[in-house]
Amino acid sequence: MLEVADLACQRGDRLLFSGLSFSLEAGTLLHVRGHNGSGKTTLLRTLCGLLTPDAGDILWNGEQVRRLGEDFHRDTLYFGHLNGIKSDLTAIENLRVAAILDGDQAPEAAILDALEEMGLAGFEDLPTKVLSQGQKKRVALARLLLSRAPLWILDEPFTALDVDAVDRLQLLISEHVAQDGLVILTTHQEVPLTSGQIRRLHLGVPSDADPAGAGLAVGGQP
Amino acid sequence: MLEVADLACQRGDRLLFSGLSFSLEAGTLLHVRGHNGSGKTTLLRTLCGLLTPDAGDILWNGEQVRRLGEDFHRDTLYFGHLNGIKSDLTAIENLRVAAILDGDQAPEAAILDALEEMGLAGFEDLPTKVLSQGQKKRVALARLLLSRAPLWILDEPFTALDVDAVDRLQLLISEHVAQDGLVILTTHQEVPLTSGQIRRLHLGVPSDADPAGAGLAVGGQP
Amino acid sequence: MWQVFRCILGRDLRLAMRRRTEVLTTLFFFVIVISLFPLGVGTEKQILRILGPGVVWVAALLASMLALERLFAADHEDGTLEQMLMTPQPLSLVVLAKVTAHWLLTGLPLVAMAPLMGMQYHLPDTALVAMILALLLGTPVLSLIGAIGAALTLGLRGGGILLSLLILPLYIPVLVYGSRAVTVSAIDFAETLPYFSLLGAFLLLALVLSPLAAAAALRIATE
Amino acid sequence: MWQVFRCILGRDLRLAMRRRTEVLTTLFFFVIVISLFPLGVGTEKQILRILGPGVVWVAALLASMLALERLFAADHEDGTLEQMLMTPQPLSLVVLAKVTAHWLLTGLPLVAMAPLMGMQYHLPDTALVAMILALLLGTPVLSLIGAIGAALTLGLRGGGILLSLLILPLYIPVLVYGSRAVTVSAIDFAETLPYFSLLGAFLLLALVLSPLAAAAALRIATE
Amino acid sequence: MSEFLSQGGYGAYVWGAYGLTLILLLGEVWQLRRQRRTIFARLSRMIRLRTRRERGDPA
Amino acid sequence: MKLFRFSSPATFYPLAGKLIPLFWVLTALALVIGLYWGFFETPDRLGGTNPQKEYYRIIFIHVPAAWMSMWLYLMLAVWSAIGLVFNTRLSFMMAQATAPTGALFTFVALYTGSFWGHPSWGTWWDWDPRLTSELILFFLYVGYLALHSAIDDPRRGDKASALLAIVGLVMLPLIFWSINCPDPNQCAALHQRSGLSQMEGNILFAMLTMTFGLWMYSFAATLTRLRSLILEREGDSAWARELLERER
Ligand code: HEM
Ligand SMILES: Nc1ncnc2c1ncn2[C@@H]1O[C@H](COP(=O)(O)OP(=O)(O)OP(=O)(O)O)[C@@H](O)[C@H]1O
Ligand SMILES: Nc1ncnc2c1ncn2[C@@H]1O[C@H](COP(=O)(O)OP(=O)(O)OP(=O)(O)O)[C@@H](O)[C@H]1O
Ligand SMILES: [Mg+2]
Ligand SMILES: [Mg+2]
Repeated sequence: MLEVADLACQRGDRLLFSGLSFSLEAGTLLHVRGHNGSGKTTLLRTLCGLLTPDAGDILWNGEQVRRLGEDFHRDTLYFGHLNGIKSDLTAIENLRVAAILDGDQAPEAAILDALEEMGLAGFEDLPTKVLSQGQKKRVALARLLLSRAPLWILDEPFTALDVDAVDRLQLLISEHVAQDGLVILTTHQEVPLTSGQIRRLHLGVPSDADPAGAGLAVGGQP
Repeated sequence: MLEVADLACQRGDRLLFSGLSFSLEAGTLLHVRGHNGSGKTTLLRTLCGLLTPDAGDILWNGEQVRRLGEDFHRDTLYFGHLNGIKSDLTAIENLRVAAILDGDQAPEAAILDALEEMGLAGFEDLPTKVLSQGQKKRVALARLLLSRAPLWILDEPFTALDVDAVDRLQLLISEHVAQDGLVILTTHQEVPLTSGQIRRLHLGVPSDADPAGAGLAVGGQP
Repeated sequence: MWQVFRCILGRDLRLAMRRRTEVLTTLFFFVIVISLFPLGVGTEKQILRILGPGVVWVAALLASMLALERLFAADHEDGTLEQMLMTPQPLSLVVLAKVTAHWLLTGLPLVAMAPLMGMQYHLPDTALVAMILALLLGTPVLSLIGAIGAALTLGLRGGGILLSLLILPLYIPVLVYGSRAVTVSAIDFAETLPYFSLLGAFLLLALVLSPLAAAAALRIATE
Repeated sequence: MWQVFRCILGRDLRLAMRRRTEVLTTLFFFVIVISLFPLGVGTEKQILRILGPGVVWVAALLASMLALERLFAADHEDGTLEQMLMTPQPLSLVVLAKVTAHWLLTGLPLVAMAPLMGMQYHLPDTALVAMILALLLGTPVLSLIGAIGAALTLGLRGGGILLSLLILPLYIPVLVYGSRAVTVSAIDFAETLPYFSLLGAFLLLALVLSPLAAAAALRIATE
Repeated sequence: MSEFLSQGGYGAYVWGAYGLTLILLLGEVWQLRRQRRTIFARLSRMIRLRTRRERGDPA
Repeated sequence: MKLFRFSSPATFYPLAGKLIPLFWVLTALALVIGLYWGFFETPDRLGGTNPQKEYYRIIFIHVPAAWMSMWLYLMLAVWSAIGLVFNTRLSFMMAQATAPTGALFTFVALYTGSFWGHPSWGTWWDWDPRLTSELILFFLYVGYLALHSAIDDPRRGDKASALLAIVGLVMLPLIFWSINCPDPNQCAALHQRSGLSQMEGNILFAMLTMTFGLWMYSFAATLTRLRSLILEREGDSAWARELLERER
């Protein structure tokens, strides 16, 4: 259960959004939209606790995220603009390090399964620098299969992926939502769900409709 | 008159294109297309002489570009992924330096006119770092107005520009073509011309149609 | 906790092995700086013997500082640092593991090379032993203090030289006691004890405080 | 041609004025390195006097080298370097102008500071004069040679320390004659003439050759 | 024999110099062989992957 | 025309493969003869102005290694220059293959010299001009290797380090001279080199044989490395794939 109350963020000397409030129950997907530079990444990083908001509170299961600290991190999986994999390590090594740091006991077999699931069979023990952009992204996304965090925060997870991988990822996301997970993502495309609800958040000043700067709309299943 | 014969380029250990041949007369626009990483930027930089091709010749008015050296640079204007403006200098200072280096005698008045034409009146003497992304791009594009080079090589000139600026730039390009100029550009959108001819070059392996890897199609006026 | 420490340590060591040049470059920088001095100062044995300890220490300072520039930079650039910030592990533990790896890769080789360098300066054998001991205690302190600076200057333009401005003054106590220990040892080895205990105390203090400070600096730098 | 030279020189000077920290940082690095030595070596007048010329020169070497890291880097990052490659001007002229600006901003202040530093080492007045002259002839050579290294390491990871590995050995002739001139001058100023003429010859040679080499290196680096 | 080995009391120097040189040269030869083998392994792996992809295997 | 044919990796690869065994044989022969001669056909003591005991036998490895180190740097720079001028891939690879062996010999010269210096001069190291210049040469080799491996794009790495090698070659005389003659007021008196002419015939023969052996070793090692480099770079080309299929 994530609650956001009266959040405001400023980068440089621009106020990106203010007075942003919403609360998300388990089994929800929040789709954050907005034009380039509207503050999507800023919002997601703030929710993660990587940025300090200029005003407002973020509560996870009723407690301040800042106060929870590492306990909140145990419940979250963040996937940013950068893949967060070392190009000199192999896919297996990358995932093993990530799993240990996340406090998961990911055995070798689970890692291999996850990589195969992401269509990377045969590439497991190559240094990731020889992989193509999309394959690198898949390695990073394999973490979604290994993690048991209920809250996923994904910043443009579909870029650089081909159609096949996009489908697989959408399936993953909707399964997570169906299992009472919580997903917050930014993307410029639609995300179909099989169960659970989608909510939409539009950042920035959309042409005329919403002069307040940030609007929140709730949609049902697609 | 630009002639390209049997050009091949390799980056890292990937052959991006090979056997590429075409010739462009004055008053032509060459529109280079292709998916991400297909080698558009590589082609444009090779045509500029910034990259050495692995095979093939590039001739400008019948002479090897390599041999022409600085004389070829006098006839070309290259506009790359990066704006090429210093963020600590003002728009005027940036353009003045560019003009002197290009060997043009651009007087102050011409620079001011060009900036006004690009919709930057009032921003001329601010350091460009305080300008927005699109405004920075406009400063860089103001060079098109000041230069007298017949060959323009533009790498994704429309990104980060708003509708207004896109229109202005399209007008500029078609005027240049109409005055017997030569334009080579990459962009993901269509470019309408008022006169002259458009040719299209598709890099990369397009689904099934053109297994050779690079196809050249000639189109008339739109 | 121990598993996490070992995991990051192993990761950084493995990465360094796959990219050996960076490690070797630091070592050679150390060697080159040390070899430059006799060319500038002259090659008289008597003078070189006096210079030796100071030069080796200043070179160690500069080498460790320049290498520190890359301590967090690579992880910052490819996003793994961000991921580490998001793991349920105490950040100072992560920092400590990374600093340990860094010291094993740049500090320890310096310690191993130092006697060779001392030979170039005709230092007596007792001084070489003292040099090894002093460097063994002192270089971890350099890495630990430097980590704070490296975190603070993360991602800044001209980071390298800015880092040196921040960090070199903080290195002074280590430099003073480290080189004094070597100088004194040439006369009477027993006299060096106080210097070593001081260096040891610095090390303990730095081990406790600097991971905390560096972790805080990292959080600021990634905002 | 002269207009182009002046234009780039003016541009770089103006940029530096708008971003003063980078220039000041280099100066402070020079001062800090010089001040570290007495701490490491001890403060006996006699010894410091012998050390002085060498230390000042080595510090100048290191400072100029670290500052060189940024010589082309800023222009490379924002695309202006690419634009310069595409202008109908000889690239070596552009390089020469940029190196001149760089020297005016980092070399010349070092020359101005050097007497102050020399005083810390109790150098006699004749030696201070010789130091100024030697640095005046020598530091441009450092900037010119360093420009080649800066161009070669453009955009590489860990560029700073790699640059030093490549460039420091090439600085040796300047270091040897520069510091020897100062040492000799303390005994007999008249004896220094051959040193200065050698430094002058290096300067001429570097002025002719290094812009060409650096230009070639830049073309390679931007491929 | 032992006289030959002792080299007039300077055996440590002489054999130290020749010994390490021998080790270094042999080390280079070993490194060359290993480099060659890893390159062969990588190339044949690439060929395997490519033929598999050409045959259209999904994995 | 023939020269151009062999400057193509595809033709050079098998040619080198045939030559390498020959070089290995020559290496072994020369080293065995040289060492036998050096240890059994030479006097135990040297008298004269510079008396030496058995440790002088280090000369048979020291001097050849020092010569090879300089010779290989010259080769490195020449291959680099050819590469930059004619833009031939093979010469860049040749330069790259030469560098590690050259660095190795430089290290051997330094190391064996040090082992000679301790009994002879009473010190492992001194700032003697010859020693110092050899050390600087080592730094130049290391700089070349470091720059090459720091650049991910192999072709940029080739060109950049080739340029560095040439700049190094231009600077080397200046560096050596400045170290040899730090005091231009009395330069003439400083430099003296005990000539080979005074050396006894047997010693000279052993030394020259060893030099020949190390030379052949350099050929064998660099060509082997060159073949690996060719495969690594051109492994994707048709001829290399064909060759691999055949060798498998
Ligand atoms: C440029 C590289 C070098 C060359 C060409 C070179 C050449 C020679 C030659 C030809 C000799 C024969 C003895 C003679 O004729 O005097 C010799 C002797 C010697 N070299 Fe080197 N050498 C080089 C570097 C070094 C280095 C780096 C060291 C020490 C680390 C060293 C230490 C010695 C010693 C100790 C002797 C015996 C000299 C004596 O006591 O007579 N050399 N070297
Ligand atoms: N570190 C920073 N300092 C100052 N301003 C910043 C910083 N980071 C981002 N900004 C500014 O904040 C604004 C929002 O950036 P943000 O990355 O959140 O946008 P976004 O919505 O994710 O855009 P995109 O669709 O391009 O990813 C932008 O105008 C950007 O220039
Ligand atoms: N310096 C380099 N070294 C190695 N490979 C490179 C280098 N620069 C580019 N490449 C590779 O060359 C390919 C083509 O790159 P290029 O920038 O020409 O693509 P592009 O068509 O312009 O793509 P985009 O639409 O993203 O701009 C890419 O696969 C890229 O990874
Ligand atoms: Mg974003
Ligand atoms: Mg592109």
